[in-house]
Amino acid sequence: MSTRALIALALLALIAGVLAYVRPQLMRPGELPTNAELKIGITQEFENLNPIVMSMVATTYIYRMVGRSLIQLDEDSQWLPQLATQIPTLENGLARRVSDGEREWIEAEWTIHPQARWGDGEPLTCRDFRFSWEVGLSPNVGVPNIEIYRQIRDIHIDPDDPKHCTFEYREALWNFNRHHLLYPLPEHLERPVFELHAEQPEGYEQNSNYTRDPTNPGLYSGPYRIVNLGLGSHIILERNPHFFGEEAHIERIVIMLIPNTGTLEANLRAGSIDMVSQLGMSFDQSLAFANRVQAQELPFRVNFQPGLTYEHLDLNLDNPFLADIRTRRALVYAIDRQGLVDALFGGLQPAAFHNLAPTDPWYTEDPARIVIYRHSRRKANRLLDEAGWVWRDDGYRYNADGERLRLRLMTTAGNKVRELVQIYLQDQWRGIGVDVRIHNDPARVFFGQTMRRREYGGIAMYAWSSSPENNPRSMVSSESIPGENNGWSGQNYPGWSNARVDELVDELDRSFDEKERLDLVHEILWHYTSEVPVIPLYYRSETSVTPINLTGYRIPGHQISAANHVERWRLMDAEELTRYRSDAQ
Amino acid sequence: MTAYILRRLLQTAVVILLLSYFCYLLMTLMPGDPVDEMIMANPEITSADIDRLRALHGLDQPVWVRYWNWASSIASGDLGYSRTYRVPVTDILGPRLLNTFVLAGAALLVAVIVAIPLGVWAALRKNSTADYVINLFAFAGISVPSFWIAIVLILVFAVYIPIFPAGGTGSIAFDMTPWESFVDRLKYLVLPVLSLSFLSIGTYVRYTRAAMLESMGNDYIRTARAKGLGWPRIYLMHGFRNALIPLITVTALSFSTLFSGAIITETVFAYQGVGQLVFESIQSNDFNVAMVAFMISVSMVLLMNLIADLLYGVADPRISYA
Amino acid sequence: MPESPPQEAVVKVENLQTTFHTRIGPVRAVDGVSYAIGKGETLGIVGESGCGKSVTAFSLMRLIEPPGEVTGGAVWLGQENILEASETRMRELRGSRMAIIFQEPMTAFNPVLTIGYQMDEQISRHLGVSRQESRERAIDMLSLVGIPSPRERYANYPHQLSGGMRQRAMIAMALSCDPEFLIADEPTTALDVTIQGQILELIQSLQERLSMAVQFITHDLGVISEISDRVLVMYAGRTCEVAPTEILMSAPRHPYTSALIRSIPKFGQRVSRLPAIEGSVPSLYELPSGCAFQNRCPNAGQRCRDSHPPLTEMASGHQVACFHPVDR
Amino acid sequence: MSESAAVPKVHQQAQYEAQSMASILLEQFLEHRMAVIGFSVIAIFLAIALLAPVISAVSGLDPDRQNVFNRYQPPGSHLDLSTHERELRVQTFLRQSDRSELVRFLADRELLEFAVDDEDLLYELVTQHASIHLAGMLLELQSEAPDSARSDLHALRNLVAEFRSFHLLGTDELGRDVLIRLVYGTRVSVTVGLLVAFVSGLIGLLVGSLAGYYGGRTDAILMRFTDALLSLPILVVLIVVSAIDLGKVFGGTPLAFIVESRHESVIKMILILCLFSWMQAARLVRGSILSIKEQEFVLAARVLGAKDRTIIGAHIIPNVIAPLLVAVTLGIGNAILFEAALSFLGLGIQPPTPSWGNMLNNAQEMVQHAPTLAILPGLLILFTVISFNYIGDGLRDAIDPKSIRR
Amino acid sequence: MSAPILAVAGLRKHFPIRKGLLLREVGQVKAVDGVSFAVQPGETLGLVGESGCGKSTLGRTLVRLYEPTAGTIRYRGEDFLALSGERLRTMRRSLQMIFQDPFASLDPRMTIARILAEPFKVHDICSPRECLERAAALLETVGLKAAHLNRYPHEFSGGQRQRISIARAIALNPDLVVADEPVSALDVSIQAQILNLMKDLQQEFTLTYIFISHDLSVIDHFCDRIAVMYLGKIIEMAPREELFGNPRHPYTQALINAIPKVGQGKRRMTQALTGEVPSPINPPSGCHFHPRCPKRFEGCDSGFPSLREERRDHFVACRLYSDAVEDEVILRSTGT
Repeated sequence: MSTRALIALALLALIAGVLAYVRPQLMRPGELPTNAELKIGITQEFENLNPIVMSMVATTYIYRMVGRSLIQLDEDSQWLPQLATQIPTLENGLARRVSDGEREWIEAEWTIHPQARWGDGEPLTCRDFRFSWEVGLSPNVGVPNIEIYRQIRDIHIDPDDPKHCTFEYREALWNFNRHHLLYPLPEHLERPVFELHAEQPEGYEQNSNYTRDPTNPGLYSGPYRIVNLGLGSHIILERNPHFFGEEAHIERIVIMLIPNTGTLEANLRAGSIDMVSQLGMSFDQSLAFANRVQAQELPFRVNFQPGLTYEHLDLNLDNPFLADIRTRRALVYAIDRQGLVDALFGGLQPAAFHNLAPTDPWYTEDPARIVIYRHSRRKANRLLDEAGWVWRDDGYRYNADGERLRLRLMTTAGNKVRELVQIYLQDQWRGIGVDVRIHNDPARVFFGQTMRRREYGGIAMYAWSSSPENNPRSMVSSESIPGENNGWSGQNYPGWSNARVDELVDELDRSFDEKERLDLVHEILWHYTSEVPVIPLYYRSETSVTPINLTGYRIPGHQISAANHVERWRLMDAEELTRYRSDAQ
Repeated sequence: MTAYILRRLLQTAVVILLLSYFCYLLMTLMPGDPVDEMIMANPEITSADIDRLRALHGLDQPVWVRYWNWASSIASGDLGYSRTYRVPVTDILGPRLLNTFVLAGAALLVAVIVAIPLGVWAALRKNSTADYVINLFAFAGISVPSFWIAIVLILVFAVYIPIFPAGGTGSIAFDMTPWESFVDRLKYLVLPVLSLSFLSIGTYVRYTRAAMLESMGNDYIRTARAKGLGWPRIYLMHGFRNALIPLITVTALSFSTLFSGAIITETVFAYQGVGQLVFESIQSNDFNVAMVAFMISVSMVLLMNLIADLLYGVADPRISYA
Repeated sequence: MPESPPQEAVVKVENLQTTFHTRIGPVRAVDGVSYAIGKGETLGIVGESGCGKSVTAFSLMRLIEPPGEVTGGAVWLGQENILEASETRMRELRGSRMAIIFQEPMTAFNPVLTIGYQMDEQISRHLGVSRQESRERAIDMLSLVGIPSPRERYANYPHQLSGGMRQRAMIAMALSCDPEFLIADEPTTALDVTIQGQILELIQSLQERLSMAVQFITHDLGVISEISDRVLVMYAGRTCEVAPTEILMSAPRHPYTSALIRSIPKFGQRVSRLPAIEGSVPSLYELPSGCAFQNRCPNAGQRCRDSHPPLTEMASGHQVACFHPVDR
Repeated sequence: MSESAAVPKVHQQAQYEAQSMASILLEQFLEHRMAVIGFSVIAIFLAIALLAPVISAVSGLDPDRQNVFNRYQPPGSHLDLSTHERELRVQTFLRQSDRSELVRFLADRELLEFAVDDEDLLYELVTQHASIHLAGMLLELQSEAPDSARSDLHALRNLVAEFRSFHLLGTDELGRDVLIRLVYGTRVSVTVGLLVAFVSGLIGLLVGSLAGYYGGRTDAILMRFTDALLSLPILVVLIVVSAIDLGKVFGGTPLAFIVESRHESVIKMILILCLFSWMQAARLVRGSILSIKEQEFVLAARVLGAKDRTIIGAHIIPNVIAPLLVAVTLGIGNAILFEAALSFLGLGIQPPTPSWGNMLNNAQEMVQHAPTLAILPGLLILFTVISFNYIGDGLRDAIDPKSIRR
Repeated sequence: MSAPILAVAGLRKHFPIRKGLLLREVGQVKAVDGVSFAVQPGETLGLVGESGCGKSTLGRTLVRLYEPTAGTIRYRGEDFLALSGERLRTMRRSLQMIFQDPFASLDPRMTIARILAEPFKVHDICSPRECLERAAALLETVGLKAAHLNRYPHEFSGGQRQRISIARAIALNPDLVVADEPVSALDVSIQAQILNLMKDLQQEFTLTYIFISHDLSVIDHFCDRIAVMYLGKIIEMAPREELFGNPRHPYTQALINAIPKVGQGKRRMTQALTGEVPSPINPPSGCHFHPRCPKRFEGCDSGFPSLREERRDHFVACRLYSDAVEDEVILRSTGT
């Protein structure tokens, strides 16, 4: 081998020179993966798997394989119970509105699956949920989103049956039962730790069994449990014998962190990983890889699924140029969104009209309910002409004061897709005489400072990802404009203020009628699309690469990842695959 | 000698202390903080949550207070807690440090083994074709962007001629014998080591050649010849023995370069080392990890400087550390 | 004590030519030098810098390195023409039958090896003795050259010795294998005058004891007149004059030698003005045709410009290369 | 007594031609074959960089022009311009002068019956047809066109002829021409290299001369500081520093224009690299000053009564400049490498400004699909840096005092 | 007795040896350690001694290249050490120095014209054009051609460079020139040229020389009065004939004895001095010379003998002649 390596090294320069004209040799991974083991590559870092403090996307992806939450969303965006036996609603009578005359709230009865157990065989009960709720509310624990716990005022456990309890909520909201992010913590393992370190900031996180003893089977309630955890490197999962649901087909899952997408792909082709999760290849890469899979009949399937992540441009309404609605509309008209997604994404990421995803039950494309801007440079030019922007010979527009129509376009530095889109947009707007300057901040600066303090001046591009049927309050309400008065909270970064919309979001929360909610949402959408505080661009698609013989796999397209159904994944053997393929034809 | 080492260690400690404050300051000058990571991951986080988390992590304090807290906890042996991985820094750093040492050590070894004979050869055959070729090779070594050579190596040896893995630290498997896992690790090391040692090879070849030329031009070489000694003895005991002195310094001092190189190499090859960790932790504002890794690397460099000086004294009897 | 020409020459140089191939063209650094040195005799070679006296010495040891090259002549060491000897043979001769002492004892020793080590490698190479024996011999040699506490000095590095001691050690090393022929290349130039006296005395006494042939190179006429039996004067790569020391010093025949002797201040002989030689030594790159000294010579005539004056015997053992020798 | 009698005449030394220092250096530099080759390479690259707009104008290629439907095309592709780009050109074409005759003529030919209004005629025409066909169509119309529209038609045909472009090195992730981007990248990368090396040379000169000439405490403080900076892993520091927002540093100061400039990231890159690359030069300068300060010619000047200022200016600086020049030359290569590394990590020059480093940024993940994108910029970096290094080597040989004395 | 042009009394130059973290002074190199003498206008004082005896340091201290640690230097009766700024610069014009190394003493990056014009420029004496003319004249004074003006130092031989150095030194019409081994780096045939040139210039411009050399023959030829130095101190000083005809100090005697003499034929070197010059950091107690002295006796190892006038104008510091031990007595100026 080393001789070969030496000879190869000597030929390096030569090879490098002619590489461009050499058609890369096809590299076939040895054999199809089997149910014995599946190796998944991800590019994003993960932290330890304590569900209550985890905040990284990759961690939630992995956690879905080893832990369960109270309820879940299936691939068709239907809410289903997961650890619970049933979702309590007002209709089925398990939940009721309660009032003491002053305030109104909801009480709901939850029953935990009778077979639900921790990985060490200990039964999983309401006590575990009550414990996690306690921990979540602790001031010394760095829970990312405390609202999950704060909305519950108390949990009353049935003294006779610890699997049965009543959640007492603080308010009467129609979506009280959306507990897909409420995870249990194993009280029998974690309570001693918590009690020992409750007084010390971050004491619980630092000493939790998830940190100190992450391979303890009792920490996990999902179809798999962790047998080996190398932070920043890999994680090895094995079937959990105590899992209460259907038994998983694949015996062992290895998740490897390969932070570099190029290396990830090389590893996939070299066969050292079998599959790339959604948190893997860049979209561009997936697209190129899909072409290659087709051309060379590689034993992979490249999956594309439009998701909830909505890429858009925020227009800073404090900018004097953008305060003029004609300018904003001109900017929308000038963008060929369909052209953009066709050109850059092979049409696999759908163009967006507004903030709701097509998978959202509230989604609409009805021109009567929203304002749709079809690409027209002429309309855009006309609007700018009207707004008093005149062409000059340098190819840009100027106003009466001689100011050039110059806007700063910001996004997160290092995000290649966004940078591509940015350049595309810059070019499109140049066509209507707008001088767009690109200025990118690293993500943490962009979100932590630039957006939060609304320092972006002109246009900002980023994405929102929200669960279905989510009240858009934090994006559209005038109370959500970040500022001194509200402690820089809220995500209404454009600074859009519309009194009617403010009313509508309040009504939306209080409405327990599905039909009425739909109307309210569509009215918000109408204002939103008509006044253009935000230019929708496209919905991000999630992509993954799976081995051709993997069945039972589907990207759900919402924030509960494909890993939620990991127990259904199955790797067909060669014979079955042939049969399956002929069936498909 | 002992007094000298003690004095140097003391000086080094002072420098490390000052540098640590400088680095801490630099880190905090970077906009954003660890909580911003959470904000990015979770768009529904509220401002109240952010402030709560900031206070929890002590991020609302002035820089020097935070530095003081950090420094005193470091002094008490607690290296802190990684906010990215949510584990103690030692847990995440330990194995990575080992990986980087393996990588850098192997690269250094390869570089020395390859470069020194080449440099000596070039010096002894000055202005010959071999000298030109070796020189060109050395210049290429110091001129090539390390990430690019890494990409090309991947392209050639992992894609076109797939004999080495494209990246990673080792295969994840249970059923390997120690020998198999050793070979496996070795396979994963080949490309990163090649790309990392390339630069060092260039540097060392140049220095070896220059040092050897200088040494061979000295009067004592003539003396050695006049004594009737054979060529091997003249080259090795007289020529190379003296060329070694500057080389030792260069090698020890190249540690800093090697560390910087490791960041790129580890990033491109997804090699789980400190370099990559430093890059990631800076990117994700994981101050504790970044600072500790940073301080380790600075201390390593300073320590290597000290070792270089001491070795210098060993190699050159004219130096005394009174 | 009148000197007679050596009966049996230890070393005999015939028409030695050494050329340096430079960018500008070949340069004759030594051009047709011939002499012989007998057992126990000291031949002084004197000349100004660049006259080729050191190159002669290195040519004899075959230490000339490219771009230099010995291009002609013969050097007989005993019955052997060492210019035709193989490199392997040369390595056997160097350090054992012929040895050299350099001008600057600091740089001539390898600074990172002990004095003892450097002596040992020579002794064991040539005498093929055990470590212990070579060590004993080295220490003996050190004490022979008058180094106090030689056992300690043996383990010292060169920088730990003073200049004079280093030169003594250098001599000890050169003589460690009983050479029959010793070249001393300006061995005292870098030393203070009182130390110079010590070293000269040492060389003299050792030569008497070991009855070597010594070729002593210097630019200092005082030193040469005190140490050598015969003197050879070189100018621009050629021999001007060879004569027994006293004759040369008192009755030089070559105008250059004569002017050179007159131009140096002599202790105790006061003159108000020194009769200087005008001009400077011509560069070897642009030697005039004919006698190299013609431009500075008061006697020069047309013949001097046309051809090289041959070395002719004026009296017994007194040879001069001049068409117009100084009359005495 | 008369001089002529008393002073011996020195013979004219005919062998030395009067030669200026510069020509001696040049002569010695020219002997270094690789340095001369390196110099030629750099000269060509500089010429290319300077002539980039000309190359762009002649070839009709534009580093920012996209053709998003033709991304990642292999080298040697002939491509049609993007619709958008064609529209832009027609728009310009229409704005140049009154083209109504032409538009009316085309409408009469019923080529464009579906268009909404006259101006859209042309947009539709040029975007609906492949440019090769279009040129043919327009040629056929040439004979039928009325005089009033003929010249416009001709101009339109010329315009259409340019719609087809040739991409010698293929296209990148936005369908931009790789060749012209490399050309413009040369501009950026070489500018960064030259400026950084020059400025850090100046800083090094300043710090080094202060430390070297005044010595004592000044020297101790400055050199400890320099050494401390040298012991930092430079790439890590650069990564940290490049995250700092210039807008916050310069906001409200007279330097704010930097942030506003199109080339903010380039300027930032230069500033950052300058801040952390002067140390070697400073040490070098200090070292040479320490040795020059004790040289007898400086002592002689002091004995003559020269002031510090004169000594520094007339003796020390000129003698330091030569080795510094070598260091600066070698520094250019280093600066280019650092720029490339940072841009490669996405922290350097921001798109759309092309630099060799950021062209490689995207290339790595596409290395298997479009290897030229990864290979070419790297090769250019290699060639440039190696050339600068060889030039430095040649300069070092040339100014070596040993060789000056012959 | 005319007034001395230069009078030096108790001059010391100690170089501190610094070590450690805080660069504390741990010792001193006593390069010049209490030297007193006077120079009469027009005479040539020779300073002779072996390497490390402090003669070069003394020379450099005399022109204030080094600031002395203690002592006084009076130039034409004026306290030279008290001067500073513009007055010092003006005074420097009459006190010049010639250096040993003809290769290092000329800036390799300057043409001869610039080198020779520098003195005039420094003192702003004349217009650039006139500077050039003066430089040309200087060049001819030292026997070179004006045509050499636009060449660089590396184009000249050692002797020619030393001529240029001398030209620069006399450019400002100095009264006193300190020549630090001006001929020791030169070939024997060139030495005579330079020595003759210096003699001629001395007559022409009535220069006073302090001539530093290790070569007794050159000193003997060139100097009127000679001071012998050993480890930072003058141990004997006398007019030439007196010193060489009747050396008193054992060291001087040994030095003279060690000189190789031309034309005396091969002889056995005997009576060479044993041992070597000790380190000036830690000089031997008492008379620094006593460990090597053939005539030492008890008592030589305590107290340095003071320099006393043993005969007329003949000063010796040796216990053989007087028991007086050195204290801080400043010697009266001496003269011919």
